Amino acid sequence: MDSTGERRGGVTPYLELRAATRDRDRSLRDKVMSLEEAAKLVSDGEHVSLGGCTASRTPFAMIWALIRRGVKDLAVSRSIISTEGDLLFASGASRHIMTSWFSQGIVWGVSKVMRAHTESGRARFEEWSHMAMGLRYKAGAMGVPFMPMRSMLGSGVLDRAEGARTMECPFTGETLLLVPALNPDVALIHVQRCDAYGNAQLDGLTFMDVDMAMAAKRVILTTERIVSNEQIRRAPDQTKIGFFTVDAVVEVPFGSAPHECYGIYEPFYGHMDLYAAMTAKDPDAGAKAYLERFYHEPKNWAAYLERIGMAELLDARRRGSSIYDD
Amino acid sequence: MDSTGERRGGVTPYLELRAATRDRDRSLRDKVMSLEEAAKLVSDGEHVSLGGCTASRTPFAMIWALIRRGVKDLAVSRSIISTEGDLLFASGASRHIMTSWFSQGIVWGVSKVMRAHTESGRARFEEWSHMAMGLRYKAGAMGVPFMPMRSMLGSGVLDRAEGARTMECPFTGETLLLVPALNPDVALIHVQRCDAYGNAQLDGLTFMDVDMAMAAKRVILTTERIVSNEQIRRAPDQTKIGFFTVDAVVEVPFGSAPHECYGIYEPFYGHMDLYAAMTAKDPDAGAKAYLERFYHEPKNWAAYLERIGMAELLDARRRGSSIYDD
Amino acid sequence: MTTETANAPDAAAYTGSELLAVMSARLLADGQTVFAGVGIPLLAAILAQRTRAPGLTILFEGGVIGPFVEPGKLPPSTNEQRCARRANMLVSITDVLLMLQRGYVDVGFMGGAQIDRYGNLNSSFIGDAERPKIRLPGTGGGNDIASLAEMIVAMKHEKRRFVEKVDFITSPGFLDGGTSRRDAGLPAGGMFRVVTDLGILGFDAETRAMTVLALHPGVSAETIKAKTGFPLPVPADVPVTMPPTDHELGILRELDPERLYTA
Amino acid sequence: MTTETANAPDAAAYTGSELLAVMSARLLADGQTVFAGVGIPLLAAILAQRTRAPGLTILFEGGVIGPFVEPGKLPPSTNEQRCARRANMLVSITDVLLMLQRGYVDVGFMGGAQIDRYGNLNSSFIGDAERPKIRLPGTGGGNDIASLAEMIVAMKHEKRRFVEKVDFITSPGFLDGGTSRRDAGLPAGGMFRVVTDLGILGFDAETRAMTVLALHPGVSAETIKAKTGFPLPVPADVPVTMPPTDHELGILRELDPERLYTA
Repeated sequence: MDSTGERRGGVTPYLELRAATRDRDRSLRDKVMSLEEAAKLVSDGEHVSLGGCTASRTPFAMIWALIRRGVKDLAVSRSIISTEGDLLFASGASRHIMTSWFSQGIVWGVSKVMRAHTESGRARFEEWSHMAMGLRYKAGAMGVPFMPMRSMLGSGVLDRAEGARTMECPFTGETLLLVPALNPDVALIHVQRCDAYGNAQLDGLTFMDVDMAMAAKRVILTTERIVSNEQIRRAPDQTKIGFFTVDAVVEVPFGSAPHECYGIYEPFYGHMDLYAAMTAKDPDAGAKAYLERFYHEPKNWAAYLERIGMAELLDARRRGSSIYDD
Repeated sequence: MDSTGERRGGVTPYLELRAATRDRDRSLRDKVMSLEEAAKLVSDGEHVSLGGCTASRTPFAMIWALIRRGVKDLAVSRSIISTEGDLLFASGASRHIMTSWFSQGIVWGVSKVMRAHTESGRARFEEWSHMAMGLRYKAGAMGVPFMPMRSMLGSGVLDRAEGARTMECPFTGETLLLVPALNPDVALIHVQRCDAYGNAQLDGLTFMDVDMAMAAKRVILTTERIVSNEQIRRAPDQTKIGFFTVDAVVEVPFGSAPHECYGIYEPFYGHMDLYAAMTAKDPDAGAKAYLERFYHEPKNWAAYLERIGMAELLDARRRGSSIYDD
Repeated sequence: MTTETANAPDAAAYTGSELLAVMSARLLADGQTVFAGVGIPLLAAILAQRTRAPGLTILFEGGVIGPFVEPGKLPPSTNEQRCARRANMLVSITDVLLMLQRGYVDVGFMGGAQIDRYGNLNSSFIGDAERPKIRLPGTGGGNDIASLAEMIVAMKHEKRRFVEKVDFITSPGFLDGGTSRRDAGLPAGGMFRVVTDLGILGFDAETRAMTVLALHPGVSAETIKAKTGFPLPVPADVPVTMPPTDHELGILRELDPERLYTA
Repeated sequence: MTTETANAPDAAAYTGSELLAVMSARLLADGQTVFAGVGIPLLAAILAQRTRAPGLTILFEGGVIGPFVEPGKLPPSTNEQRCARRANMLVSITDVLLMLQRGYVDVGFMGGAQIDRYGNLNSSFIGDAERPKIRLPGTGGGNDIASLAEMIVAMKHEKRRFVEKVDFITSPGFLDGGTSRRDAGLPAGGMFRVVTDLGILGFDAETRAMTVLALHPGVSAETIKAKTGFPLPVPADVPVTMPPTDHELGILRELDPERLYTA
């Protein structure tokens, strides 16, 4: 966020927000492009928010493309950030992540890469409560400068949260917290299916993605598959992200590997163990080696998946679809 | 609303709201009962909110049962209220309706019954903007005393809206409107299907029902059919109203007749024309005759539907299911 | 509804409502997002979509984004399934109204019962608010749309409807003119056009008072002034609109064969 | 994870984590709604559901209401599909957290890294916030849960974890004790129980300082005091808990055969 934004708790003034929306081409048009083309829509220094949560529907293919492109100094936000946070730090794509929780996952212990970067002051992990993250996106989605809420009060998290303000409720006299709206420059969201226009239908857990898409100034969708607009129109009540918010649609099967995509594949646990092992002893060298092997050497997304391995992919796929077996 | 409530713009203080929720049995339990039993859960003078909008998923069966029971002095709220508002006034069940729009529908002109009651001062039609109604329920659903918004400012609607307050935004200096939370005593919502516990899956248009169920202190669901909990659990992402908010489940096929229930039946246009004709000349006498003929004389809901007529029902059913024909 | 065709230049060729629908449809541009009320706005939006603006996205207050309304199956309001047919997306009412607030809507489009020189609309009361002579149905989404989007209003041109000052501001136009709308906390949107069966009206960029931009064929400056309850400037060289074409009328009549909204 | 069974009275029979899971499961009552974190809280909640509280409703932060987690298929966090299996309802993260705020949750149930005498929890920093010795993963939903619900915390009982004052208040307990929590704007919820591998702890109704409510079999008052970094009152007649039964342990081991969370 720019310095003007910081003074207002990061809130984009209303007319500026409206102007940014007005100037977009929001019509029903084909937005299909390649991962590499979509990666060009993100500029150094922008605020990029990531859909999904922890090890679910992480927009890994898009992050992969951005890191390969060498994008720099992104401010990144997500509800809960996992390995992708490590890799954004380690690659230099970001030195500032705003989230409620940052680690690979409880099973793998506290992230060594996150620790190495934050404890040395090389990068910033800005911590908000999980609900605060959600309500900041919600305020952004609604076009209001803040949301009132009732947690974070009294805590150290509030002391360190830039821009949150307490207020005496004019109706009840109660103490409330006002958290400032987040309107990311770009939201990266991975979905099970969408049409060429960007109408996305999500299955299962939606996390903060629906609000995030409405809040963002641009949205890049990666999708397991592109379906026809006719298919979307047969069940419009299943559309969770509307085409009008979307600027790019990229078809990337297994686009959130090694994380899961609800109903299609579960996390690639073997690969996640491998990452944890590679970064356990020397986080910097380990992350560098990991990026080299999985991000820079493969020449495309299929080659990346190949490195992870076919057996893992098939196993993740089998476990993923099992949610519909009952 | 009681007088204490009015002083705060109707906002229930937080600890009072929490106590009301805490004291409910929110466990997964069978809540199936008859229309008549459910009608006993509503007391004179309570604030009752109605799900659906205009001629869609109006909880007519429940309103029918309440009017037959002779309930009095309800404060009623709905996003947009149609014929059921007329009948609530005409039957004496309510003398105070809070909504954004009140008439049978644009095709039938301005409601004569509404006019007769409001112009004579016999009843009150409290007008809020449509978004304000939605955000008042949303604030109630979220457990906060208000929502900030950007419409109604400068208008006569604001001048007459009790409890809404303007505020200078502490982040941006912009003028905002704060609308007070609505937490209805009871929400009456008609759905396509739910299980015996009250897990409801809505098809198509959801209106303000999801927020309304969360905002209300009690919820009475009427449903076209009761399905198994197993069926609900096979598609939990389709559940829009959770069992924990629900206090009663009543299976009432065609429970929103003569209005529509998305995907099942369209409005019973012939009957709606009949109502308009009956109330066109002498609204008081016409509404009284209508209530007698369709509300008091039929001995049960099937008899009510019988009076409307089988041909109309079949036609409405055919038109209703046609949304899935494409 | 009674048929009112007196104002139409050629009463035999089309009704006043058809004229309204055609003239307002022409104001919509391809690629825009329009938030349309039921009745004339809905018909006009679909007409625009089928003629000059195939990429027009229509929103309905019921929570509908980008539907195809089937000819002959017009909905009784914007809240029934006929509005939702083959839509791209269905959301809650609150969420579709929030799209206005978030700035996703280019044009708000609705009818009006009473309007004043600053484009303020009244659909709440005729007479006194406490004891009205006529209680009208109220704002619905009108206030939200008029507060948050550029507005097109389609209405019959009658002196009792075009008044010096509305009895009640249900939906804000430019309030007292000048900067008063912005000063009240409404920095975005505002009245863009009023389409009547007599002409097309706009608003002065400074004073925000209503002016005539065009007259329909056969309508004189005297007629439109006489049917307006406040001083209405008509430029000497005021353009004349092109009458509805058979193609446009044909589409309208296919859409509304029972003349629910175009009688 | 390393196996830490030193504190358990009978190391051969069960691990410290199993003891925690069993003891905290027993605090949950039938018909309650519990917001459970991953790990021990998740296991304990399922154990309760399969023993004394079949009607327990479990919520997960990922947006899950009332699921059945399959034995042997424990999720890596509360945000994967394993959490969602056969749920009654899935909602957004924000909405499930708002259920806490709306008052729909009876008990919040999570683990803790560091706690102080007033039940404040730290999972953000060890050392200084600006240049921490150890940066921990942070609050997640912990702050929201602890701010808005009655809390059960399950954690290992070590002196370095039970400190006089936490380095940072990630999730509020009773802050500085007395009425300070309410005064800060948190009128609802608060610490209810802390379950450790040594005993069950509660909080004084007035001072809000931690006290011992029960000790696990074989644990002495001296041991628990020695392992606590602040003065901890132990009543003379402190009760002793019933050790985990074979039935309880059997269920836990069926749920977590790979000992992901119960090693």
